[in-house]
Amino acid sequence: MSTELRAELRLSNISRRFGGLAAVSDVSLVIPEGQITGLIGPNGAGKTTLFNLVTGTLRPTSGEIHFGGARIDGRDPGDVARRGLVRSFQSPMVLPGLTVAEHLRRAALFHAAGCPRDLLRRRSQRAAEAAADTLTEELLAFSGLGAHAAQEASALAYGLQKVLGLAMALASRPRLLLADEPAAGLNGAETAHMETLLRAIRAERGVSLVVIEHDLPMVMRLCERIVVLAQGEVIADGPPGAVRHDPAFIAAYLGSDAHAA
Amino acid sequence: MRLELSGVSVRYGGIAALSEVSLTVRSASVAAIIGANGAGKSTLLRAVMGLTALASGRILVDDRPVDALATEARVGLGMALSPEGRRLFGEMSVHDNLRTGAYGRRDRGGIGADLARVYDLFPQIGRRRNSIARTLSGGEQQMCAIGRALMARPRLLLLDEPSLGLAPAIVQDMARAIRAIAEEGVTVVLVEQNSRLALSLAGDGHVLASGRLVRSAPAAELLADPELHRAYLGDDPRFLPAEE
Amino acid sequence: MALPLPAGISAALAWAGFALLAAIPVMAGNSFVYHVAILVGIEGLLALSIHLMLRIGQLSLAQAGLMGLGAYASALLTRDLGAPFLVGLLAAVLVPALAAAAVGTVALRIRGVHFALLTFVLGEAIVLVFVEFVVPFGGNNGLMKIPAAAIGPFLLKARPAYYALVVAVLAGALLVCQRLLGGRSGEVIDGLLHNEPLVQSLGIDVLSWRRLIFSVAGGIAGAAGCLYAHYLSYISPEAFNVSTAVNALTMNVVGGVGVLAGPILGAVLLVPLPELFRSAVLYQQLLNGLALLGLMVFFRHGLAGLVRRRQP
Amino acid sequence: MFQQFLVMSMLSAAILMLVALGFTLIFGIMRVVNFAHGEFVMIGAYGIYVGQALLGLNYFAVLPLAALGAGLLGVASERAIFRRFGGDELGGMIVALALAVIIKGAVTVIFGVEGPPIDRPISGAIRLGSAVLPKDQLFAAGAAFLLVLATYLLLHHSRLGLAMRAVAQEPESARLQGIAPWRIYPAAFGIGCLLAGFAGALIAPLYSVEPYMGDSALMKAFVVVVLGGLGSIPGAIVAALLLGAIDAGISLLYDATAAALASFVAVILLLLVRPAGLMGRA
Amino acid sequence: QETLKIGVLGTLTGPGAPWGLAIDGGARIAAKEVNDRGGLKIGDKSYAIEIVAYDDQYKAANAVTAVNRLIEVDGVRFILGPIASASTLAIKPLTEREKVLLFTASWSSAILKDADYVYRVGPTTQEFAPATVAWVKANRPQVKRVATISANDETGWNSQRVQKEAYTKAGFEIVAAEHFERQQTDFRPLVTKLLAANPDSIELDTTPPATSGLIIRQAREQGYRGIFTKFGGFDVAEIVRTGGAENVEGVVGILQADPASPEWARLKTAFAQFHKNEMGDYTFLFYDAARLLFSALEKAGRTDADAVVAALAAQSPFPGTVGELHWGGRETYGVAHQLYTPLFFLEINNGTGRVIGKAALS
Ligand SMILES: Nc1ncnc2c1ncn2[C@@H]1O[C@H](COP(=O)(O)OP(=O)(O)OP(=O)(O)O)[C@@H](O)[C@H]1O
Ligand SMILES: Nc1ncnc2c1ncn2[C@@H]1O[C@H](COP(=O)(O)OP(=O)(O)OP(=O)(O)O)[C@@H](O)[C@H]1O
Ligand SMILES: [Mg+2]
Ligand SMILES: [Mg+2]
Repeated sequence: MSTELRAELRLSNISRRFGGLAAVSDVSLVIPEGQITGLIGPNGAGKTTLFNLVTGTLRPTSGEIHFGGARIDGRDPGDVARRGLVRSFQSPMVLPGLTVAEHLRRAALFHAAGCPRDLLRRRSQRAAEAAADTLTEELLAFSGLGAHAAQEASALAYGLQKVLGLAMALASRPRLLLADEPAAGLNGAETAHMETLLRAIRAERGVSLVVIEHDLPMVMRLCERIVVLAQGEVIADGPPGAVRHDPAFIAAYLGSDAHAA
Repeated sequence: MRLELSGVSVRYGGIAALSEVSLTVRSASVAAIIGANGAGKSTLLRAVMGLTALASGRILVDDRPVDALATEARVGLGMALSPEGRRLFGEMSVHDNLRTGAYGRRDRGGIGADLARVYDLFPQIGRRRNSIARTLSGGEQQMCAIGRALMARPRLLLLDEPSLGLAPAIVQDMARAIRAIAEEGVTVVLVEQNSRLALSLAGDGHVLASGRLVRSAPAAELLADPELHRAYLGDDPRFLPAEE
Repeated sequence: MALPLPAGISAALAWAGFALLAAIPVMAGNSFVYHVAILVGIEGLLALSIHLMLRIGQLSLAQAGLMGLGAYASALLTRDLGAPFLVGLLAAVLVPALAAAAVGTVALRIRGVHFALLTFVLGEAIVLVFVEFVVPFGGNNGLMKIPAAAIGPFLLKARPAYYALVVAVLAGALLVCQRLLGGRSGEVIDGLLHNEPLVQSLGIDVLSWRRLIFSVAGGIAGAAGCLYAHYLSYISPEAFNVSTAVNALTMNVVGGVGVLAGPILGAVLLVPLPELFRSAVLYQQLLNGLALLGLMVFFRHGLAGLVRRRQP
Repeated sequence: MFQQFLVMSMLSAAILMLVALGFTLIFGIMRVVNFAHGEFVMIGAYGIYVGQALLGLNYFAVLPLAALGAGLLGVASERAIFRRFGGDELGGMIVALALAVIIKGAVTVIFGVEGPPIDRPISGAIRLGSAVLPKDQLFAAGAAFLLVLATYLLLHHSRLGLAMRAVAQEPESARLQGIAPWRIYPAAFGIGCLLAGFAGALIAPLYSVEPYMGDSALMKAFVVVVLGGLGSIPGAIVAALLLGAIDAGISLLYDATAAALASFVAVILLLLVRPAGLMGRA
Repeated sequence: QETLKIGVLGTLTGPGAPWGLAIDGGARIAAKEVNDRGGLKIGDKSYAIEIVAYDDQYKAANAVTAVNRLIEVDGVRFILGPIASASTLAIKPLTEREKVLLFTASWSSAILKDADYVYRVGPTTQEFAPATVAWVKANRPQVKRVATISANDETGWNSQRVQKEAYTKAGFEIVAAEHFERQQTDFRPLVTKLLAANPDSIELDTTPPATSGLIIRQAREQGYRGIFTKFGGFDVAEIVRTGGAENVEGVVGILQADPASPEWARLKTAFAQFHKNEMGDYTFLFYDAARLLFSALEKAGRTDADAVVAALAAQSPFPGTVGELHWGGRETYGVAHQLYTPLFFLEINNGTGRVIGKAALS
């Protein structure tokens, strides 16, 4: 198998219905390795649903999803994550009572504890723990959370919790990272930091990214390619420069006001 | 409705979330409260509604101290909060969520008209009025939460990050709605990360940093102060340039 | 309601309760005290199996039914097929563990109160199977003449000997739980309890882990069933109905939820409690209820909660 | 023959619904698994005895009073006990269990272990084709249906109902809408117990009144609630009818144990497919 | 004077409580009589009798704990009760090993198997079925088709089998045989099924009295006009309470004594000193069992188990309260530990029971 395929995500005719509502309909996409792809669209367009489908949290009503050449739809979310397809959450998620460093260490270790039987290989477990410690240090430095390493994560400011969410996702050694509104609720400075971090994730850690975001300027700056979803369908797909002037995008996303303005 | 905080402090355990904050929001005006993450903005709104106890200080509404009143009773006075994190009634329909917003009202006709107004403002949730709130998308939930606060027909409306997770077009709609509400004589307190948006809507702006009030000034003045942005907020060019 | 009690203290407390249980009858030397202590041990095991499930946030009311599976498995093997006691014990652990693993594959996808309800019905259904299928379970009559426990040439018929067996099994179960709840697996289990979507997104196969816990809990319940069967030498279905599981849950809550010591302390307290009121025949029920209510109201976080409160 | 007990099972399903409804209401709003629910049924039934035998009142006059008694006791126990266990489902459950034991114990101490005699206000039967419908059973079923309907209207078409559902889901948000949880909880608990009391008072002349009658009432209601979906009134209605039919059908073909086993298996299978029950929400 | 503790073990709370209180009441009445006349003379010592009563809550494990406490803590060597079969079966290994004498009324046939120290103080279907079926044949000639209904438990299955055998042997046709669950209150499906078989008589067997009343009423409501017999545990007041006087008119059952007799009135007064509930006929069984035990103790002159066993065997026939009692059952159970007592046939008329016949069992 060719190396380009390793982290390629391929959606073929994916649909998901909730009762009468088609949240995602007939989406076919190929996300090649090495890119930062933006996923945008109006509220309720089906963006988060698409993430849920890809990570196994939801099952598609129809269609197939392949990652790295293997079919992954219908698989357990833990399994999908161990294959290198990891997400961050729209609202920050933390474990009570644990410090930032502990969160990262656990995330690193969970990677090798997917199934209980994984723990039976004692030898490799030692190695895993050592590797986890190294990775934790590395990620603390990389994400800029070093100063907060010993702080309890639940008491962290919102912006830092979002950073921690991305760092945890990185600790489970993803090949493709799905980030759901990483900059929502962040102020200008924090948004800028987040943008830098996302770039570094791709550049320094070689992880491809799909980013859902309503902060258009950031998306336009960050992404090489933008996919626009509206009412569950892909209505535009291309480099930012092209999408920005796509009438379908302007109508669906910016609304009639955009024309007026 | 006039809101006044004098020397308000709030502590979470040992941590001071608000220290000695004093500010006044004039009746029928829009006030923006801005500040970095963790500055204490949400805490301030919660304190005003009585959801968080004060360590010291007083809160007055139309010159009447409300500290002794329970949250429910403050709602009865005409105060409403659209809280951080939406806090919808997840298992209830969108329609019933909005109806709970009007729990304190008895004017059936008025409630009906206001429901129509909310659906008109956010057609997205109008289409899904019989859906269970939990199944809405992030942005749709945000619309529902704002709509619910509007349904109370409050005289003092507190909004905690209303633009969070909304697509730009909806943000514009919402901004227009806030302006319209203020013109009807409702006092609005707006907490926003998106400080440009907030200041563009507000008469006065108040800047919080680490639980302290560092600056109160007319919004236009704050908007024009680049130093302020660098020191407390960071630059925030959030919209597409209009000419594009 | 998990208590922020350090794991070390929690385990120490559990072993202290265990030591108390182990020591009292030996000191009292009274045969009745041995009897009650044996029951404490057996019901403590059942409580422990419920505790384990609570640690992943799943209340299982089927544990008494699983205990019944263990009891019937061991009783039938030793009585009708002449298997030695240890084989019976092994089967009593394996049968419910495997049953739990099988059922768990589907059932454990269900979360929260729905799981509690499902296991409630499941527990009742297991008991009804014992009632309905007279061959081999004996129907409502139950099974009589279950052979006494024996290990090799040693017959454990005398109370102290049987008690030693119960203590040994309980110690084993405690060790298993401690191992499981500590270290790496403990971290996973903790994550499952507090933020499942998060640990799942980090690569944990949630279902496998839940299944492991459910199986181990089932095995522990089964061991309790085996000890029960060979102690009384008679079993009947109603001993394993959901009210038995609810009793064991009560032990957890009274002892303290979220700490290993909880179920043990709860059993040590609640199993002998009715003896206080046994003589007040007509009022015993009322007094038992009031005592339980009093315990709940005054020890809001269970007995283990007392230790926590003393710490600053 | 089949017709006969299909009709019959529907009539008993009505009572079952009423018990299940109170139970599901209390759980839905308070998150309390009310193990004492059956005891409130029993209190309603004993209320009939007290009213008839000790106060010399007419059955139809005692009926609402007995139910009210159970309801008020519900309000009192919410204030005295359950309030302390808000947000602690396990604690609330165990406390309810303790309350059940206490009520049973107290009733035994006061009234003795044997049930009291109840005068039957209605006698006779109506023939409907091949089916025979006793009038007392018809009255009880009719009253139960009306109560179920009234509760449904209360919950879904009244301000109180809206407030109850809101408090159940997000107490803090409810306060932000001006709803005081501390007034809603006792109301909810009281209404749940009132319904239980009604059920008890309605079945008192049909079946026998005993201190332990609550146990099987609770067990059945529980299965109905599980099958129908926690907190769902339509679910409870459909499930009660369905279980009644399964029960009647299998009892006819095999026996009562097989019927119970079959209904349990049906519930398990359904739950595996739809964890939230027939009409509940996951 | 020393104290001799006699244990009572029965279901004293919960649905089976009336049975347990019958044991307790009977034992206490007999004990009080002995104490009032100056105590029990065993050898050269005189003993005051003390009754120690514990509840088994109808659960086997509880019975075992209670028996343990009776034996270990209270030093009891003689126990009256229990009635629940599961309880008796669960405690039997222990009482046999400890040589503690058990006077039970459990119906399970396994109770007396291989039992050196267990006695059954009342007749079961096994003992009285020939007599009751013969009575039906002689007094209700219109009955040809019989339906039976019993609880789905050890007692129910066992006694139904015996009833069916006895009826069939006497030339009746068994047209339906059903079981119900103990907690059941709605018997309409069951009744419909029974009526479909078109029986002349419905045998209620060991169905608890309150349940019997419900079944009778529900059957009458569905138009059943035939006969009801209830051979096994009868309680007129309970049946009338739950069945309604008009529905239970004519129901025939068996009792251990005649409710209209002076003996009944005497025991009833005595029973009321101890318990609030209405006395049932089982009180006679345990009252006589206690008297039998006391008498055997005096005869033996020792409290040693084997001596008392021998003395008990010698007490046959024994003058019971309403007639002669004697031991039997060696052919069926292997030991002669089954007590045969006189049997009274009652018919319910206008809400009260009236004796219409008597049988001596052998
Ligand atoms: N479990 C569900 N049941 C029913 N409808 C659902 C469910 N989940 C999502 N939906 C609906 O599907 C549509 C797509 O939702 P989704 O969350 O994917 O939107 P989104 O693009 O992420 O929007 P936002 O930008 O507001 O977060 C919405 O209309 C939503 O209400
Ligand atoms: N329940 C709590 N317990 C402890 N600390 C808290 C709690 N809630 C808030 N804090 C802390 O109080 C401070 C102020 O929090 P607050 O939520 O008011 O900030 P904010 O300005 O609204 O920030 P954001 O923009 O992230 O919403 C923060 O440091 C936060 O960590
Ligand atoms: Mg989304
Ligand atoms: Mg905030």
